[in-house]
Amino acid sequence: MTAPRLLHPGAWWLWAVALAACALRTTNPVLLCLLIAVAGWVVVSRRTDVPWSRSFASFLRLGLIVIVVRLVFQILFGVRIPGTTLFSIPEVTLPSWAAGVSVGGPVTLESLMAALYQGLRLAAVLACFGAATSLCSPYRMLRALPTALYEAGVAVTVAFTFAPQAIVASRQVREARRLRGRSDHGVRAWTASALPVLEGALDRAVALAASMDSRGYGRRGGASVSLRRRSVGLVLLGLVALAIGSYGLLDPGAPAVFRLPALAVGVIALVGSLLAGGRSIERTRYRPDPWVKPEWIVSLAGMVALASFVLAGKMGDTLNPSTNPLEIPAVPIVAVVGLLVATLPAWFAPTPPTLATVSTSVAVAA
Amino acid sequence: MIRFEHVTITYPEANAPTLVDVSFEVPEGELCLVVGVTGSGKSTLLRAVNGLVPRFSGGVLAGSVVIDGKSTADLPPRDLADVVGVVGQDPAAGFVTDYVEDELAYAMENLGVAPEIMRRRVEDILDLLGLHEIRHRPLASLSGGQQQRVAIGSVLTAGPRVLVLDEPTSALDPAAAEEVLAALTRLVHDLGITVLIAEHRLERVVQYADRIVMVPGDGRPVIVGTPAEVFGQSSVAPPVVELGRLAGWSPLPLSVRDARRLAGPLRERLAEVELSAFRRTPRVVGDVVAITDGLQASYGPVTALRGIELQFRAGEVVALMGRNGAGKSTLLNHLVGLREPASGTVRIMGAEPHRLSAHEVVRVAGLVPQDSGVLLYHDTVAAECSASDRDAGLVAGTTRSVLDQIVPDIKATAHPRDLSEGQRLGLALSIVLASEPPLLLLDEPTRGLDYGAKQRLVELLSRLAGEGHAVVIATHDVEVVAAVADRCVVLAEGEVVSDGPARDVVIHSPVFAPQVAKVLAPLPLLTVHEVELALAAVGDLPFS
Amino acid sequence: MKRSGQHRIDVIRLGPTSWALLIAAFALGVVAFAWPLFASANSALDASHSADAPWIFVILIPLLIGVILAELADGSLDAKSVALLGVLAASGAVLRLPSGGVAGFEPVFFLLVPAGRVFGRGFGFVLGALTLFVSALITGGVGPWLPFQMFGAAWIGFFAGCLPPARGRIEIALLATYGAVAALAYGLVMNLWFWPFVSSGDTTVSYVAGDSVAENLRRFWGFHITTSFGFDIPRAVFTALFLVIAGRPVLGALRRVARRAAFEAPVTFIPAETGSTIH
Amino acid sequence: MSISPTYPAMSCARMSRAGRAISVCGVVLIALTGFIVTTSGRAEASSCSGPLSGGELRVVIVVDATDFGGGSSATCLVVPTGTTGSQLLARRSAELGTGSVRYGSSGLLCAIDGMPAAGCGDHNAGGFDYWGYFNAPSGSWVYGNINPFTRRLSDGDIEGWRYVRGGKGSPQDPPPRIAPSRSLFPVLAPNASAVVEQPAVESGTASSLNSSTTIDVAPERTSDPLDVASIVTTTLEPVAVEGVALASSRASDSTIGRWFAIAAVFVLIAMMAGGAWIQTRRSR
Repeated sequence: MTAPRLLHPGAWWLWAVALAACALRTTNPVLLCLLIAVAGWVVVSRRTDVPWSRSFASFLRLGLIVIVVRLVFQILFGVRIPGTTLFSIPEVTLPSWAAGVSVGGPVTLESLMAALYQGLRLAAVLACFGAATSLCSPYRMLRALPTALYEAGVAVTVAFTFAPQAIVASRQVREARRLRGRSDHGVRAWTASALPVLEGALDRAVALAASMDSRGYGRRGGASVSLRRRSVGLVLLGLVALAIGSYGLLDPGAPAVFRLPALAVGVIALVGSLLAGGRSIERTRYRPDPWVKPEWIVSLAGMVALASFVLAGKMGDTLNPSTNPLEIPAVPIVAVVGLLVATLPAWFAPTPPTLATVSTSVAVAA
Repeated sequence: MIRFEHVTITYPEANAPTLVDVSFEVPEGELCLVVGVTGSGKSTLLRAVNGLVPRFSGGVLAGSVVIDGKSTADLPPRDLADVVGVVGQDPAAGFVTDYVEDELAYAMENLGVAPEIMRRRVEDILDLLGLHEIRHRPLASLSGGQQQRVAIGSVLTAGPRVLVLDEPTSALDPAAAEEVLAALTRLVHDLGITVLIAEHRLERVVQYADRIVMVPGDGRPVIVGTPAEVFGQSSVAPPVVELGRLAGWSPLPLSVRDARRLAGPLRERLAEVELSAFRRTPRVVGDVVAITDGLQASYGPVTALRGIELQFRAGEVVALMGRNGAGKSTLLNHLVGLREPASGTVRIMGAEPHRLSAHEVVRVAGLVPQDSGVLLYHDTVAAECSASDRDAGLVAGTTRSVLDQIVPDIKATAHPRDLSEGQRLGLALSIVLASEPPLLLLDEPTRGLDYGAKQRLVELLSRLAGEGHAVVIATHDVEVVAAVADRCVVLAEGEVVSDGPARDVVIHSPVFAPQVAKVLAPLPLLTVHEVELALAAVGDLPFS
Repeated sequence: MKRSGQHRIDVIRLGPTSWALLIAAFALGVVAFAWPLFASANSALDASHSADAPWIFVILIPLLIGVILAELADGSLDAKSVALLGVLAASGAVLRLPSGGVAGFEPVFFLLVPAGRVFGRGFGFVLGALTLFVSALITGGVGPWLPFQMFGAAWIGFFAGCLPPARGRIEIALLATYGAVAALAYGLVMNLWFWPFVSSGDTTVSYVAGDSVAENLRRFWGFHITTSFGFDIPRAVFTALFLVIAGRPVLGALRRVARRAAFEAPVTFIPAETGSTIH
Repeated sequence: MSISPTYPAMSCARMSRAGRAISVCGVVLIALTGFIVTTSGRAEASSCSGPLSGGELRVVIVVDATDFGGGSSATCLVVPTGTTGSQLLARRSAELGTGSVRYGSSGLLCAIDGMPAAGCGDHNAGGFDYWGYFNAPSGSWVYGNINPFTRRLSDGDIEGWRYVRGGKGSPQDPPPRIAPSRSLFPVLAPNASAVVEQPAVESGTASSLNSSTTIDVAPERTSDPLDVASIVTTTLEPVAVEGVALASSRASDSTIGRWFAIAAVFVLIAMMAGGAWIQTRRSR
């Protein structure tokens, strides 16, 4: 449909975060598996061919690890709730310096299932993050930063440019060790090579700074006092609100206003301060990423999925199937439909341009 | 356009000023060449143009630097960005972003140029510098010449009237250098931009220069004038100019073309004598030190070397020439055992270097890498020397004594990274030489060296060869090759395309021929020195 | 470098707003990390009620970091500091590549601690945050843990900048000790964050909302011992060892560049008339 | 070297394998669940007034949800020996067909008959709203300090659960309103041969219970006998039997439907995984 281009990273992140929120609302294994599949499907259909776009798979594996860890924990430290005992392991009580935790005992299927569900949920959330990272290029993310974070953004960009060169440099230095008749293997070589790399990096920094400065970096229109004051005010307001909000989170006695509403106010205030701070800097963007129909579709697809989960919860569908007694998880049809909507980006997001050159260059540099 | 008025610059922690009472003016639309020996303050002068000195380095600037009516005392560099553009020696070191287009737009983003204007200017610059095919490429994937052109473009987009370049071609091979210089001349002629450029390899740029600022260093006043005027009296000059001086031509020729026009009579006179007598006497070569047999090397998919068959004998100086990426460095790395041959063998004194322990390798082969700095990682010269003695298991002080022979008067307490290019090279070289390897390899040793330093290097290399070292230099510098090499091996795409006496290889190649050879062709003379000898024999030296 | 080492450079100066911000952020950070210890029964953070409450912090912390960065950057972050931040962050990230920060080997501190020491607390904070961010972007490891890692590292850099003045061996010893402590604390705190996620619900080492802090601490200690103590000890040792071995040269290098970049070198312009009389 | 050593980039083949791994683990998980449900689903009805076969106990369980707004009931059940308090509770709700018993993650009993729908031992009025557990070893309610998971029942036992509002979780909390009297057991059928075969101990306890019914019944506990009586009557076999039928039927139809739904979803997942795999193949 549209010409190959990179979708606005914000859209991808909205979509991914919405999916993550879905995952957090359920322990229903069926839904969670479907959710992971959906994320994977979209990633495979719309990712670029640059190194970081492979990270989804790694996140999946990380998810599996989390599940395993969770199960192992259950087996070792699980509280003994009645149920069908699968097997039981000898019970040991750790010494007091290790907090006298007792380990072992009978392991019931119910508890394992509960653990599995929780692990699966965490894995699904990780999958969402993985999807986001592999779908949008870090460079684009930096370009989308609010202007108030411009300096930090530039620093990160610089780091990005420099990192591959640092890798090359460290290899050269290790070779140089050999040229000087020292071993180029082992931790000592690594440590010794770190220093020259650092030296080079620092020299590089000075040169770079000169180049940036003489290309007009940090030339900012005088931030008008009122704007400055406004952003500071917003910051302080936001902090107070957050403080109240987090207190409300901790204490059930606190009135409901002191919970999410307070947090929301805080978040809005801080975001506002960032934007206000940004406006005081006169700087323009070269070919900024547009936010047009595909962006809307992608972000809305995520939102629809989230809404469907909320709705399913309201309709009393079993988003959290009982594990004690163990029952077959029902499949809330609404949620399933919502998740299917979340696959729309696989067709409606523009195909990314092939960046073979990028990956090769990075590979060469590395 | 550029006006220096009684400028005296003193760095903090420096006891003497680097530049003293410099006054000159460069009118709009000129290409002005800044020459001078290393450490004479060329860079300081260039960086003072947009106020990087002293604002960035700290220190005191007495006098005033006025660019297009704006004084650097009033405005910091960033506010002069749309007046002066500065390009450094290593383009990659100045890149902020990762893609060509972003890099070009960077300056304009900072200046807050309206998006549509930005877009148009980027397109213009892409065409002007011929970068449109690579506009979407990541900077890391570009060749040196392309990178340097992007660097130039990235300052041009801000629309400066003045362009300052500090040795823009010193890191490039001849072809890439030509790319960049061609682009520069186009800028001067088409856009009337004022260009201030420092360059060691005068032979590359002299013919384009309208004016020359000669910085003699150590406090002597700068000399400003047309090339002919300046080279009449300056010590540093390209071979063609020296030849002109020797033959007493006037006006002094600045390009091979001018020189050839004037060289007719000289050629006739030299044709009378048997020139072979005045050639550098070929060295007596000993037995084979290193031998490669069907050497193949590859980085992943790309084959870097294909079936190299070479021998290096004791007492000969071999020049490895060829484009960047022709496989020169790879060959050197294999000779010193940093890489294992994909197939074929490398043998030094009968041993395969990559099988030897680092400790043993340094005794048979020594390599001074392109960036000699990577060999140095202690914080004082003294520490480097003693460490090198320890590494190679030599008696303490060996390295230092070698160093004193190569570059005398280096402070033992100096930090290696604060040394000048030449001094650093000397230090690295002495560390490698300390354990007296029979095979000595140098990768681009003349990079960033001025004529004086190059001369010293040439002498050093010939002495080492005389002592029975087999010396291999990978270089683009034809003048150095002409001066020191016995044998010349030209690589292309990982294959040996020609291997023979340096004189023959060099003379018959349009690319590698030194200026003197070009001027005097078909006469087989390579250096001014040889011409001088020949003329002496003929008996009519103009100034004898 | 000795001489320039004498006076403390503060590349990023902290105004009153910055201080207010930092203090508030610290307080919020404590909540964000340690809520499982304080959360009372059926509060919004009680896992038996909702799973997404803890994730609120995954949104809050990055926002906080962003605001702090914006505030610290405002004005005092010139080209030199940014370039320095960039390359140092990159170097840190590259140092991190071999280990990826796992298996107790966290080389980020090697650079972070001396840098915070030399360039001041504000710089340390920003560097800490950026290094882990860059590392995550390079390795494609942007996960929910990232904001917390950034936050933790940022504070390590910050406090490194707050260490009392010292020279020579004492300074190295100081840094090494700090490095070890910081490494331990970092491990503990990251574990504290991870705690409710991995062991939520029905294990003897998972937090029980509303239980006494002491009880929860006991459980957490159990969790910590059994899970990651094996990593934290080596990490602390590594860090301390490295700082002892390479601390001096690293500090030297940083101070050299601090001198070369002339962060606080005096800049003087003398008008032309007097100019000629200088020499 | 790969640019991402922390999470080494996986080859596409392995990527798809990961995808398949997910669906597989999902299937396994579902299978397990199914196994459990089908095994635990069986519930045999047995008459409380009929003779006991060997290895069976006759017990009464009292559930008092009055404070929650529900009724209170006493149910007589015949269970296999070795049954624990919590299993009895589960069994009861299975037979009456009321909602399953809900336990908190910490093992705390949260809800009986779906009361309360949400929350578990929540704070209220300085105390807790929770289900108190009582036994009647000597004809009067004793606050159950014993763990219902571990307490094994013996014949003639009477178990009590009361929904306590703002309780302290201590023996001071009020017991169920229905007194643990012997009368809660239905009269035995005439041919009591089964009873004769019972071990002496059992009858002993029975008699002791009988003797002690009228004794300590605190005045306010005998909240109007009508109420008790009515409830007792409501909780005799017919209800129980009906409950069984109800429970079994519900189990059957829901399981089938759920299995179909799950199967459908996993077909979907499998399709996606397959599609992804093909796509990655093509991109190579």
